[in-house]
Amino acid sequence: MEKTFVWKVGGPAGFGITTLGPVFAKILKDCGYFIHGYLEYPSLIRGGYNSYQMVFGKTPVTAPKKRIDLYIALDDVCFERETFDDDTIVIGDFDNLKKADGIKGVKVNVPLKKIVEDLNGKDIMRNTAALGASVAALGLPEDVMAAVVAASYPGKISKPNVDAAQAGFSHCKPMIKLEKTDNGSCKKAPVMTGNEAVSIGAIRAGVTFFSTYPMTPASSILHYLAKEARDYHVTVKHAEDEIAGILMAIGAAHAGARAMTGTSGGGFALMNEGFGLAAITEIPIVVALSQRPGPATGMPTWTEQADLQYALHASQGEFLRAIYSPADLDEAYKFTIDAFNLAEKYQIPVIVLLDKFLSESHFMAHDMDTNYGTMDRGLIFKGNPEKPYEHFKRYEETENGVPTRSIPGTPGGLFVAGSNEHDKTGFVIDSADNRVYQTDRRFKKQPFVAAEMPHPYLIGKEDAPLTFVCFGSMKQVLLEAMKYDDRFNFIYFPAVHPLEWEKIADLLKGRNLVAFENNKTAQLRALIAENTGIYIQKTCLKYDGRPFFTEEVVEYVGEALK
Amino acid sequence: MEKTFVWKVGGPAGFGITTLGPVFAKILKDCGYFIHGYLEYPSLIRGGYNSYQMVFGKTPVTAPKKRIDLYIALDDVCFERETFDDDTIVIGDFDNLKKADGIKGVKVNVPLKKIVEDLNGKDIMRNTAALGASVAALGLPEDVMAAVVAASYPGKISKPNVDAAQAGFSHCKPMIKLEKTDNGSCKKAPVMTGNEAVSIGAIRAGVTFFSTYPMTPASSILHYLAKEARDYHVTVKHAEDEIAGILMAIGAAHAGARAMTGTSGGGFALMNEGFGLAAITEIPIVVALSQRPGPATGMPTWTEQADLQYALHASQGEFLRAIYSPADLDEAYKFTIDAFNLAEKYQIPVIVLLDKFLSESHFMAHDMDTNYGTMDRGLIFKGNPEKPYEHFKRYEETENGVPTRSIPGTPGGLFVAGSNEHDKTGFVIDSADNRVYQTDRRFKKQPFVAAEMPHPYLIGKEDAPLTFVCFGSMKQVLLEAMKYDDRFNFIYFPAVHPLEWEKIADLLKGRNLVAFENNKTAQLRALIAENTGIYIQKTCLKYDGRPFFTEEVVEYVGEALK
Amino acid sequence: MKPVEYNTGKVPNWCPGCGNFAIWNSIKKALSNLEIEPHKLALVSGIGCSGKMVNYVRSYALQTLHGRTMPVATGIKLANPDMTVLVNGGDGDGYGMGVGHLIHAIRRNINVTYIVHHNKVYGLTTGQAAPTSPEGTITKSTPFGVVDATINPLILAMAAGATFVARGYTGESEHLTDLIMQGINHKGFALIDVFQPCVTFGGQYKYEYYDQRVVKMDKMPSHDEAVALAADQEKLSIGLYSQYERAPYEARHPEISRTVEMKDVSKLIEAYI
Amino acid sequence: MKPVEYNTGKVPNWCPGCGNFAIWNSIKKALSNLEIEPHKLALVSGIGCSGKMVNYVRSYALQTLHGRTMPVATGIKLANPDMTVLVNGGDGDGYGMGVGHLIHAIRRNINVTYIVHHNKVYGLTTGQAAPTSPEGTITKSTPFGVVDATINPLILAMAAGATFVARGYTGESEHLTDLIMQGINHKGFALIDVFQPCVTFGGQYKYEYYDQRVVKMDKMPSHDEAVALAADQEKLSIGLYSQYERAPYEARHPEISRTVEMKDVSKLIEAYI
Ligand SMILES: Cc1ncc(C[n+]2csc(CCOP(=O)(O)OP(=O)(O)O)c2C)c(N)n1
Ligand SMILES: Cc1ncc(C[n+]2csc(CCOP(=O)(O)OP(=O)(O)O)c2C)c(N)n1
Ligand code: SF4
Ligand code: SF4
Ligand SMILES: [Mg+2]
Ligand SMILES: [Mg+2]
Repeated sequence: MEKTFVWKVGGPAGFGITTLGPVFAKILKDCGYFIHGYLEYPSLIRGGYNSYQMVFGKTPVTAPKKRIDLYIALDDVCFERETFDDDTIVIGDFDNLKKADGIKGVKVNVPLKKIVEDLNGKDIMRNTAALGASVAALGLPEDVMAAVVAASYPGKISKPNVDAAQAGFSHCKPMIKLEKTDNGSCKKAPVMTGNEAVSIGAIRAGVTFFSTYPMTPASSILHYLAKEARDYHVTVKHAEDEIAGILMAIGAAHAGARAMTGTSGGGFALMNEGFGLAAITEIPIVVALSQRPGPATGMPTWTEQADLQYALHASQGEFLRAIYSPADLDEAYKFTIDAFNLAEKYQIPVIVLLDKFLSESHFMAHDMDTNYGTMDRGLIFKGNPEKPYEHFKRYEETENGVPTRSIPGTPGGLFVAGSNEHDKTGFVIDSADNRVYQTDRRFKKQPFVAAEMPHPYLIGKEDAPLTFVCFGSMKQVLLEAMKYDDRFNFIYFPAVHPLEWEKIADLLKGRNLVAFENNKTAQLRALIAENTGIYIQKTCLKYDGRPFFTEEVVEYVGEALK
Repeated sequence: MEKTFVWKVGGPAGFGITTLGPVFAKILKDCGYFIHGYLEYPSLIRGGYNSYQMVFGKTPVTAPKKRIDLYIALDDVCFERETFDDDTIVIGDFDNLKKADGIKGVKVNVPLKKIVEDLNGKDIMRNTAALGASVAALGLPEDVMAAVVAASYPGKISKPNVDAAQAGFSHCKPMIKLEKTDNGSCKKAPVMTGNEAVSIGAIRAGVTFFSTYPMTPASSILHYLAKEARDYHVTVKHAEDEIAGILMAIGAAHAGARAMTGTSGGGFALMNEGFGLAAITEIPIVVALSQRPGPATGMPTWTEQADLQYALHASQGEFLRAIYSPADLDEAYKFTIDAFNLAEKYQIPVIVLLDKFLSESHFMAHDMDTNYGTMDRGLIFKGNPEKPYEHFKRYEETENGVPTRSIPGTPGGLFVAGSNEHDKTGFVIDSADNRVYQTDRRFKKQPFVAAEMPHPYLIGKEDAPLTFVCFGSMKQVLLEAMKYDDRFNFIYFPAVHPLEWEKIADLLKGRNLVAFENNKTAQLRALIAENTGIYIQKTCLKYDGRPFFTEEVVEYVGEALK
Repeated sequence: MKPVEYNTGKVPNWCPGCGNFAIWNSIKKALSNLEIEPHKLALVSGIGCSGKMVNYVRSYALQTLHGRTMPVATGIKLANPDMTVLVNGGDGDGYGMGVGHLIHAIRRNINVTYIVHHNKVYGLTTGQAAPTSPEGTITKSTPFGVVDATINPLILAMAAGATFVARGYTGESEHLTDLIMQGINHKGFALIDVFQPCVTFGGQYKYEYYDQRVVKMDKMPSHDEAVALAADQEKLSIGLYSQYERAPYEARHPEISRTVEMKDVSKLIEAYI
Repeated sequence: MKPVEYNTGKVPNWCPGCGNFAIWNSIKKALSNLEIEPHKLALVSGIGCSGKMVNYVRSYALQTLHGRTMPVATGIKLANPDMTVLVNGGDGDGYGMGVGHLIHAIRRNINVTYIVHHNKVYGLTTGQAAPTSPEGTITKSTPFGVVDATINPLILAMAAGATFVARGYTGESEHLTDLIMQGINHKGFALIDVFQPCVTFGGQYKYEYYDQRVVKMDKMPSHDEAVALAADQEKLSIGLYSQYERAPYEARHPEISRTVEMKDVSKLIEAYI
């Protein structure tokens, strides 16, 4: 069992907790460690309690832990929220902290306030000073830290932050002997959030239109694409609501754009009707749907995997959609690229299902191939300049149920993109025959799409006595846990719909299955039962707004195999 | 096998097709026949092709048929849309019809145009004249007809219509010998649509607030309640959209009203977010959801049962809802009453799932007991006048997971109805413990609700070689078909969620099951598999916008048991 | 192209005498006069009798959802500014469910022409009250009379800053044709509210009603006059109420590109290394 | 009851210096002055920093969804007209997503007081553009500057026929208290747009900005003056812009009843026999 190390910083919102994560990540990376950064914060701007946990080690780390090795307490609120072991190192400005009496752990007093005052710096710089102290405590090199901090803060605030970090560093001695590492691959591995990977995937895929309304934990996709809009030619609109968000994207896709939207459950609710419009008009769109705990506003800044069934069934009537459920950066990036091709090739709405844990945590990417993917826009009518004003059978099957698209502006490709049931040219019609033709045609795509989706597969030893079944980000948690107890394996669903269920049934059979989901009602289990008749009896579920922590999995396995 | 008779009238919208149905129904009823009236119309106001089919017989009739015994052709469009048998009686003004050549059937020429002209009547009265002729052809008594027509048209238009009917009557001889009946119970049985039964149920249950936005096929609930608003003290609002429709109802319910909304799929899509708000705030509401074919606008005036899974999973996050799926008037009426009590007793949103076939067809009620139901508003805080300004633990369990409601205005019952996850008083909180407490508490209601839902049951001979499984209005179709071939039985789901699935599994086991649904993807089958692991292999599905016709069922059974 | 050549071959199924026929004809004439080729025309509609227009005008048509024309039209225009975007919708659609989108479309000055079929009722769903139905109007959804104040779309649009606000009448079809042409030529958002008698459910608001009250304005009024004229319920002035210049939406999006291609993301990824 | 007694015991988690504190205090003072008992007060909010108000004012509170305060408030008031209904929401919430509901609430003249926290930004979601953000404003969602025209809520509300339109400023808290009292006393819909500096994301729109520009009106201006004053971006006039009488919504619904009981439906059924 390999040792991973847990560093954590906590304090009120506004204390610069969130920004510290990526800086420390870079230091660790440059020192050759693998990292995973997990952030907790409430839905408020100042105050409350934010925390950032960094797990790192000599091999890939992918999930948060409960136990903390080193903790930075920036405020008294920390002691209300956290508990420590006897040997947790607790760095804090204990002269200025009032509630630290009686806490467990090894206190390391660093005069953060004074350091910053001495530097004539802003209060917030206490975070960098504390970071410096923690770097020293971990015995990591000061020069790497200084270089990273210098590069992380732009312009005028660069130097003061370096000074603060170094002052912090000088106040602490090495207290932990980390295993040395010289893994150069870490240095070269990007560290980012799932949303950043999705955004970069979208740009790679040539997205030209993105419209939505901000909603945690999906907002950062909007922010990212908005920022890159001019350099990468993406028209990015912050619309008046999510209804408009998806409908602008549909209008744009109709007119030839590669279009996408992204939201969380509440926004998706508002998008439902438009989602069905995309389906019946066969206008391809990609929807990034990042889950957070509901119902309604729920817990806006926390995580859950409770919108699987909603994604599967949203919008009235019956139609084909595809749903990817990536677990990590590489998949978030690649599946987003694939989603665009799939949407256009089959002319269906495609969901990339995320959750706050994947969307906003920091992970390391190991396979974000910049060359990944080739453009496939599917069947597109070339036009008939001889008869430019003719109608076109936009809704007649060409192959596999898929018709040929005609992009507005194309001579001779006129049609009606009708939200009513329509004939082959798109004109409204109520006849029974046509209804059956069009419905069957639209569903005929299903097995072809299923064949293109990433297939569920087994991870771990084939003959383990316990098999978890999971989708999405929970793969990361199980991978981490497996380092500590490999008496389980798991079946991972990188996509949830449509799938080749006959094959999946074989994969599931004869195992001691446990539905492992970050929700209460075991929604993947329901999907599996619905499609295979295999009803998984055991569950390991968590629905308190947090992802599973590694220890919880290990504990479950221990209990189960006792 | 008992003979039922099929009368049908067709013509363009605006020819008074729809109004003829209830008039003819009343004549039949008064003559002692059981009736069922089925209407088809496109989404337009004038023109196109509307038809109304009346099936009647000496025992209850509940579903439409393909084969027509007597047809009234009001326009040439009829011959494009209908086909007849050699012995179908076709009544028409053949001197003024141009496309009737070569049609099959026994033509009966009735000079409708002339009759109306002679009476100086309006064109539309040709419908009543034709009705009169058909009544004569069926050998039904003129006096009953005259009395019913007289009573059906108010004031000034009463007499001219009676004249037209009688003139039509005089132009036709009895051509069919109907079996005599003297069933007095028919005379006393109300004939109405499913929506009317739901509306009356809502009034019976004491609904005080109804808000929505019109959408076929749910609009007539709005119209009905609006009309009765003053007599029965229902505040009825046609809101600006369905979002406002459900939210006004939620606001009203919060403030103490018995509140309801009603819509079809597209409107329900817009209501999704509000639906979740009702769930997390535990504000009780009833939603009548009448299905029509989707996706998007789909086929607005046709029928389908394709929103079952949507109703089950709508809105982000996980929460308990209850869904009734009535099949007939009696159930539509009673389940609506029950829905209000259930919603208030358990403080959950409750759906009454309908479809166009049930919502807009005419059926006969046999058990609409005016005394049905007693008021149960569940746990309501009585108030604490001593400490009127105190907060109240609105979200603390009292029993079975259910907390005690406190109606605004009640002294000492202050709380926050929060769309965020909240503590016992309703204040926003993100803690893991509280989240688990509240989620578990809300779900704890589930088995208690399940125990109150009407349970699926078997209809027909216990040992039939074929067992259909259906929900909602399809029960009516199977009941009708059973008259012609009783080699099948069926399991009917009067409600779909939550249910006591262990018991249902036993009901299903060891039968030759066929999922019988008015949709393409067999959504009830999925629900059953998900909850029991029993995957029904065979399906009998229809998704062309029409309900099953009796003959189609008989044919399926014949084939299946060959 | 002659107006008749813009027919799709589908016969409109509006009620005989419905004002929508006149709008249809005016649209076709305007297109013909402006020589807009059908494949350069993006026709967008809502749901309602009005929304059926998509079936009857030769074009690239898109029938959206009830109340949702504006965002779809915005997406089309931003994705391909070369298309002429013409929107048809009902007064229920646009001023009821859709009024929020309308306000935002106006704020954006999206370069589309929006014809609202103002018939004071929901036609297609058989006659419920619209936001344009005067107080007291008895309909299926308001059997005791409308109690909400009537919306005044022109005043609202002007207040929201619309760069082109006009009113037409189906009884004045040449005038209407002209308005539509002006709307299409306008660089920015053009709202054309058209009195369109619903002969079936429109109650008293038939041709006779309007014929007695409608007057053509001979020139564009000042802002204050425009508001007063728009408020007048007896003299119903038709014509252009307000127009001014402001860069259309697409001109404020230099990032718009019609080339869809795989992009090199190496720099973006590198930024995280 | 003293203002402080309206506290719930929860400490507001707004940023130190946030304008919301002043609104909170003014609300409590207004309630205290008007002697509104907490259990007779229905507090409704949207989602946003503004929407957190429900946690801090002793009342029957309901926190709705983002953008959806108006229909919920309508339902509450119609179901129990005895409640005083006070709504808090953000400018994103109310003028962006919710602007359609706002227009319809105005048409209805629902008898609620609506305080919009006008901070020119989305506070809670960390600073995207609001419809009140001036053109050119650089935010996370508009890194190249806002290109949509800024909404003018006062002008829009007056155009839509609002019976009470006012503007307040958190830097003038007594004045604001007074406006809120007037709003509550007004029989009908009262819109109070309040300049509320967001000290964290509000850019230049901080107290200094407003302090330099805000002036109190000494009397209610004429309609034309009101529009001109509302349009002025330099002199920011606070006070009552417009008020007139019109029956509040609940008064136009004689069917309202607070008795929930089983009804005798025999007549209704008989009609179908
Ligand atoms: C979300 C949604 N709600 C309701 C409907 C039903 N519906 C279709 S058209 C319409 C009203 C039409 O009125 P208007 O917009 O004025 O158009 P008109 O028919 O008068 O031209 C309604 C309520 C719908 N299609 N979608
Ligand atoms: C349907 C939906 N979309 C998005 C969000 C996320 N969200 C919550 S508050 C908010 C904006 C808040 O801005 P504003 O209304 O101006 O309130 P402020 O925080 O500035 O007071 C957003 C986008 C949501 N809760 N619901
Ligand atoms: S119902 Fe009215 S608007 Fe619709 S087609 Fe008929 S006349 Fe025209
Ligand atoms: S973010 Fe702005 S509006 Fe929100 S609490 Fe902070 S200062 Fe106030
Ligand atoms: Mg209309
Ligand atoms: Mg704001």
